Amino acid sequence: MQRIGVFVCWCGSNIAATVDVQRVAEELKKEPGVVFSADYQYMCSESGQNLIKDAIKEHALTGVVICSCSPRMHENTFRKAAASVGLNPYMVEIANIREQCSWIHKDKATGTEKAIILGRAAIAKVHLNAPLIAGESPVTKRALVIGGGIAGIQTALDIAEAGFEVDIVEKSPTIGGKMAQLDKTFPTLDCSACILTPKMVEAAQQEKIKIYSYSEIDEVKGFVGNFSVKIRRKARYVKEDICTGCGLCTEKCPQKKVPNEFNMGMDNRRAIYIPFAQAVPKVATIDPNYCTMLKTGKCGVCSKICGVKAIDYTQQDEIVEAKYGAIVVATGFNPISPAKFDEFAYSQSPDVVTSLEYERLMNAAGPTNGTLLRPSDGKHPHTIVFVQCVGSRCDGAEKGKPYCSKVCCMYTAKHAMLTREKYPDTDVYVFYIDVRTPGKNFDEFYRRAVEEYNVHYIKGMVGKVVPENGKLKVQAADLLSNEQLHIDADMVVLATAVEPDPSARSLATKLTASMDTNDFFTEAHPKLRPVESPTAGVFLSGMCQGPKDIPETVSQASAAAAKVIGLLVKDKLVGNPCVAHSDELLCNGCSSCEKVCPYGAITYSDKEFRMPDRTTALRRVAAVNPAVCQGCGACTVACPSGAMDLFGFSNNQIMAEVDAICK
Amino acid sequence: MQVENKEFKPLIVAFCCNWCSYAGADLAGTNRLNYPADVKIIRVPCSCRVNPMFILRAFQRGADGVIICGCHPGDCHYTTGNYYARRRMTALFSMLDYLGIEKGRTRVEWVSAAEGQRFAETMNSFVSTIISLGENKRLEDLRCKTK
Amino acid sequence: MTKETLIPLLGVVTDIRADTPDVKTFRVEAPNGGKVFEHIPGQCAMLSIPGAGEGMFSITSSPTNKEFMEFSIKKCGKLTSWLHQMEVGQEIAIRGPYGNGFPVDTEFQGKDLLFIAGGIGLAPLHSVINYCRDNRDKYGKIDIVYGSRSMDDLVDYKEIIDEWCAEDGIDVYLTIDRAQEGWDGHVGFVPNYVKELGFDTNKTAVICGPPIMIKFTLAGLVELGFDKTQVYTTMELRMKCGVGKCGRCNIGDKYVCKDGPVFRCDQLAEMPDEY
Amino acid sequence: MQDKMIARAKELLRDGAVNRVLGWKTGEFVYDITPAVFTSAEELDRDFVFDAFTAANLSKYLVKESKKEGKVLAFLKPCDSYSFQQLIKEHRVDRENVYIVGIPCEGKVDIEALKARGISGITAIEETADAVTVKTVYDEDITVAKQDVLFERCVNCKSKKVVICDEMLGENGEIVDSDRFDAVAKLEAMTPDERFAFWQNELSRCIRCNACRNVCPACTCEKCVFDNVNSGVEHKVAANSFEESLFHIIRAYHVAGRCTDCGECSRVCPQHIPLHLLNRKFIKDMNELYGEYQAGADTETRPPLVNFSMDDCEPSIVYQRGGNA
Amino acid sequence: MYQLSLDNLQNFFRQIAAHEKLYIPTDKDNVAVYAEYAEGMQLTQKLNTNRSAKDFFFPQTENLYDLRMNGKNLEIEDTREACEDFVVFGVRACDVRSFAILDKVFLADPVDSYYKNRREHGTVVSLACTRPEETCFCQSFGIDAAAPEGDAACWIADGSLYIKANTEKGETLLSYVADLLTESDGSAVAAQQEKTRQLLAKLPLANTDFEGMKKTDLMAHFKSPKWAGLSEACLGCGTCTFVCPTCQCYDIREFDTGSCVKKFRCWDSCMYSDFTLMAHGNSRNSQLERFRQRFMHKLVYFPDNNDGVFGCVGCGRCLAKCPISMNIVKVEKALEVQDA
Repeated sequence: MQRIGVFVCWCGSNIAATVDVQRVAEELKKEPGVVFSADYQYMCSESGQNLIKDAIKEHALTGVVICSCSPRMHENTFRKAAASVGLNPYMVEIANIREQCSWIHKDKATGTEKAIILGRAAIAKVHLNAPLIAGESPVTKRALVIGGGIAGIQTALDIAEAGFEVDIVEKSPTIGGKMAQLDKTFPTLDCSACILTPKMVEAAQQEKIKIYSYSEIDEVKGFVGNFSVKIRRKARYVKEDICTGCGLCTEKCPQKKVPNEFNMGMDNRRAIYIPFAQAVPKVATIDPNYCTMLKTGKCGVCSKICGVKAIDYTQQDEIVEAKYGAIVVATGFNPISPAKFDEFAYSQSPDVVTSLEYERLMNAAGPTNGTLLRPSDGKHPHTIVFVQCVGSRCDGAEKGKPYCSKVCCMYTAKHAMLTREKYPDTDVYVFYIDVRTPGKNFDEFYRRAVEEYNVHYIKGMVGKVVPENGKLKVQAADLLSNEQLHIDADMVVLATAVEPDPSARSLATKLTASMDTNDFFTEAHPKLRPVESPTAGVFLSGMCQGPKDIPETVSQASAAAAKVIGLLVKDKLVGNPCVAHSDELLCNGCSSCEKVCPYGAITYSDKEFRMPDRTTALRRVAAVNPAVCQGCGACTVACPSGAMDLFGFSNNQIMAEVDAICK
Repeated sequence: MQVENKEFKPLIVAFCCNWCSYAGADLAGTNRLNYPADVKIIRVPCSCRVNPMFILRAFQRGADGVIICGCHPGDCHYTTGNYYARRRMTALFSMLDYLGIEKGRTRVEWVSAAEGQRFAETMNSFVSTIISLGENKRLEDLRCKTK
Repeated sequence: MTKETLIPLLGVVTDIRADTPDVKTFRVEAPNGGKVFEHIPGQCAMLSIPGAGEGMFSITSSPTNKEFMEFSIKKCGKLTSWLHQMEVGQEIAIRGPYGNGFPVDTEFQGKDLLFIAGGIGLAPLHSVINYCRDNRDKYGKIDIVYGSRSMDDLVDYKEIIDEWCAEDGIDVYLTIDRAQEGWDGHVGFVPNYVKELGFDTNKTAVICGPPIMIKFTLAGLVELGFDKTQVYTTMELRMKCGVGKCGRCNIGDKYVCKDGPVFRCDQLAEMPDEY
Repeated sequence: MQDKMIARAKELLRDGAVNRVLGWKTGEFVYDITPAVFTSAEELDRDFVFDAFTAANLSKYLVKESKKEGKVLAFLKPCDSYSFQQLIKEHRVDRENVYIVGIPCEGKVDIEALKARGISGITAIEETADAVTVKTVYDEDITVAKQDVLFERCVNCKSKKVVICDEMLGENGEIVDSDRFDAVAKLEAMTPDERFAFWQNELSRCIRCNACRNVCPACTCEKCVFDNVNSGVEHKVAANSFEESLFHIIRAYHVAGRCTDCGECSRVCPQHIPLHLLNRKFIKDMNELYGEYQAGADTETRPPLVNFSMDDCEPSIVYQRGGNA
Repeated sequence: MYQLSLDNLQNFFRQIAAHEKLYIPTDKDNVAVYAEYAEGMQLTQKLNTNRSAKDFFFPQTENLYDLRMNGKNLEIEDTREACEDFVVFGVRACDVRSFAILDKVFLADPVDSYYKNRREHGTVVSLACTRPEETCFCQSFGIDAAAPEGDAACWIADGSLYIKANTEKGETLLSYVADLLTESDGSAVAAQQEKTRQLLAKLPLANTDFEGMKKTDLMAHFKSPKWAGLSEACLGCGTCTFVCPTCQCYDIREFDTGSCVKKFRCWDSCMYSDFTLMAHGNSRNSQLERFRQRFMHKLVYFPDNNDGVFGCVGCGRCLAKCPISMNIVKVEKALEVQDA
């Protein structure tokens, strides 16, 4: 029988207003095993914690029940308090009488009654709690960054700077990501390449950083501090260590008709290519979908002209297996395709472009060498209509996304401003629902577009774009003046929503990291742990977690790096002791548990047992690796004999709670 | 609504997974979204931790309804837990139905940490289902009813 | 005797003594004072606590004690753990007495008695030893051999030293399994000690302790020339109903709860080896 | 068949391929046959029997037998072979220590079915290919069609194929189309009230003798949860209808995906509770919801309850299925 | 002896049921069970009920008392309700005899008041067998299936029910139905008894003789090498013990309802692996030991303690119900063969 102390928190008036805390404390005092019961204004405060600590010492408590806010808030606080006076932290249970009681009930009698029941359930559970001691595991002092965009680069640089080795895995032939495709960056209008490429070079030169370009993650095993990752280095048919990046092959390759993804398919590249001039690593890659040699075995031009003999048509995918202590996900985003939005005629007219395409049209390295020309006829456009929120903030979410893509307002203002600056003869209209410009110098930037550059901002949505006689007839509503507008535009630019990279979902499965319904990675806590995923040792950087601009991305990247560094400096990790365990005397060896374990934490072995009738028997029994087990409990239900149970959430503990609630 | 049901205060046990639904319930609280006090939540690490024995135990002890809440399929903190829970509960519920136990007494709902509103709505809807079903008579243990 | 065979009576724990690190002695009285029921030495009683179960324990106090009963209980399972943590004033359910008890008013009368106990095995003998002390004129010389793992594990050490050792006509021989600081007495296992001591074979012996100790002590006594009819022992209390009906404590056609737990060793020799 | 089996068993014993034989032993009457281990040719000649009444599934005995010294010969009928293969899948038997001789089965006669026809006082039974003739102590001579007195599991036989063996005696059969789920479907079509009444009536007869559990080749737990005082569901007898249901729900649930539908539970139930209808419900559901699955048909596939697919149906499907109020 | 036309049987039942609760063996889903008489309920045509009649006096579960703990205070409450008078009709000779065996256990000092209560309030009306079955061997225990004991005994012959009171309780019962009864010389009964006895003599187990068991001493039976073979197929289920009219082993357990702890008694089976499991171990670890205990108890220990009366009445239920068809007759034959 435990000696239990009950501590009822008022949480100021948050709890006390709808729960009679004194009565809760009094009633719970009557429960078996309860030797101390008290209420206090703020249990989480220092004096509240002291109250708990003193009671533990004075009454030799073996169990503590705290009736307070959600365990998700302060479970750790109270566990630490208990531990500081020598009580095992896992002898503390929380009855959630705030979020699940006082805040949802208005009637004090109801709230009080429910709080007592919740308290009883926690007491019933604590009776069956056993002191748990967390296991320890070593930390591999190397980090993996998945994605080589600005988020990944920044994270890797920061981690490397702190002295830890870090590998970047990038699925395309070069790092740089989406930022490399941008022309200028808001709100300062400095050249994107000018600020990004030095970082790319730095990453390439940093000794602690190893870049696996043109590579993907095949498999992730292990757990925080001890991940084992299989990286698939896709065959690029060019020996990376030999290729000098001279680019001769990319000029001589006879296959000229390959859409250039770097320029959003608005021009062509060769089958062997270097994505762009500043690519890192600056190594050619053969696109197996277009290479005549790879497809038909006839050609071999590049191989013939390569001075260093770097071409290798026989190259195969290579699997590299490496160990990491931490993994950072920086898989970034893609703009959604506006093809689904028939009303904007994106598929019908080449002059309807996405913002990223427009970005390339404005860029000196782009398909038009930086001159703004209509894709259809190469003529200079005079009237340009920008449409905001294409696919963002959609209600139905069938075609679009329910969320705000966050960066579109600013880049549209940037595009409008740059257009007006370079081509003052151009009329620029921006149709918007709201203009959202919270950020340092953002609103000023937007106002300059309106006030200095005379961009026509119109609140309203474009209803239809009809290509007609070389023009794009734009029908729109001006919600402020409440009139229908008809604009004959030369170009329409769609500020398409962003979405996570499609590779993210399968990666999440491999990492056992969770995602929200939009496939953005979920953070461990939306406010307090925004750069960690709920899976220990997996961190989030950049757009993979949610829409954000470059400054925010870089901030998060550095924050993630800081978290990784904080993890890697540790020599040992203390695990979660609430893990599964197998009672070998009950185990049948049937393997059901092994099959449902998502972590491969269960292994079987034949062991000799002394049976009750004094004979010995060799039996196949399960054992759980506590360092690998994450404590989900899937095995406990798969086990028919009840040999598998979970520390901290044992069958008997949960049933005791059920009993107490139903009493 | 029948008159006789007015007196009936159902007893409802909700098993909520720690990562999504329990957090969803917290969010419902944070947003002061009301749902009946008849619902009492038990925190489990994952919906796959819910053993059919717990559900039967709740009915034995006098529960009128049992609801299991977990992360949306695909969002399980443990990747696959709720997929197993989904099959297990489907099988169990079907068996209970086969034995003639009212179908509505057990339910599985997926509620994410962000769906405080949905949590409250789910609980309101479940409570009203149970009120319309009335007291659990088919899986009761009379020994536990004499208070 | 409990009036209804299976319905217990209330008892109040009025005193708790820690004898050894894992043995406590509990004093039980009726709620209004006095004993819950009368018993004879060697009998036992079923103690129960709702939720923790019930268990059969030897009554360690002598029937000559008119105020209370005592139980010396070793902590080994759910119920005993519960009993060990309870406080004075706790009410418990108690039914009994069960078993045949020692033949203190028949076979034992006028005999020299040799009590041999190991560890918690002293508990059932405690009652009969004190009964004999209180009826000193009915019995001859009393020898007591008692051993335990260590000094700390000797149950009732204080009473043994202060009372038993001080009494005329009683010789107490203590031993512990392994030498220990602060112990200047005998060191060694009980069966060997008994053989070393080499008692007269005209005595009636009573052995209680772990099965292995009983086995070797009995063999030792036989070696010394004792007949099995002179040796008594008391069985492990593996009973449930206590009244010879539930069907599980039988050894052959004998029920431990009715025909035992005290058996003469010659009887035991004729019983199936199922204990 | 019996003679062939005895001959083969004697051969294998003589050759030292096995040191004992698991089979069936004659009893006091024609039909009270006991599973037994034979160690000599004499015993086999004297007591070994294989006929219409050798119904017991021997596979469960192999859990213990396969752990003993030396190899054991076991005769397995199609049903038994599924159970045995499932036990291999669950690592409960040591395959190396068992020599399996597969034997075809044309269905076994249920003595209770005979008795249910009012036949009692049986002194002798004669069996032909399709009829059974009973002599009684009342000097009756009754002949019934065999088909009418077979076990339910045999009437609705799912497979006549021995799925695992070292050798076959006689011709192996094939998996057959059976109507074994019809009775489940019939129950499903009832209203919940009718179903409730049906099962309350059936389960109320349960005396918790554990025959169903102890005979079940899937119930081989080292310690059953119902015997384990720490399991939270332990109880020795059903004190009320709740505990009656609890036992049978949990038992069926624990063997769900593992039950081969061998029908032993219903065969041995002294109270004639159609326990197989519980197990078959799970089998039927899983076949319908997650794809056909036959426990014991192989040793590799994942049982449905330790498996999943991303697009599995939601538990709410139950609200749409089955009989409605 | 009195006579009553079977046409009047429902009236007979109705009139008894008007005074006391009446239980008769009837068919439920093709299983014969004792059920409380309800209007129109028919007597089963089956020889005997699936379960024995011991439930009436020794039910499978019964609450003994409630315990409530409140702080340090304990409350013990005897929750028994007053037992009403009842009549069990149609008990076969074997089952009637089983009550005498149960009496030896439960009414021996100290008396089991739960059992005694029911026994005192119950009137047993036996019914002679006419079609004994192949599994019957009651005659091995000196039971005459054609002349059953009981507070009152009945015969059905030639379309009539014949009834004779043996005890005061039986007389009381007859008084309930006095208006329906006519005096009879019992010649039809005698004729029918003769027929039944002829059948009994022809039964395959008619010559099973348990007296031979007594020729060998306890230890020799206990140590017999036969037990290993006999018990090897035993599943360790409790079927035999639960259908047995004389098995009376029980367990005392508790159930925590949340508001109190109910102490209850329930049937237990010596065949169960945990029957003798205690905190400090198990005295019967193997199925061999458990199997042996059951038969040793019935055939050796019980007679040793009860003037040679065996703990078996030959009802044959275990023969019919054992999942693996191992039973007391096979055991007896195996042990005797060895003795010879």
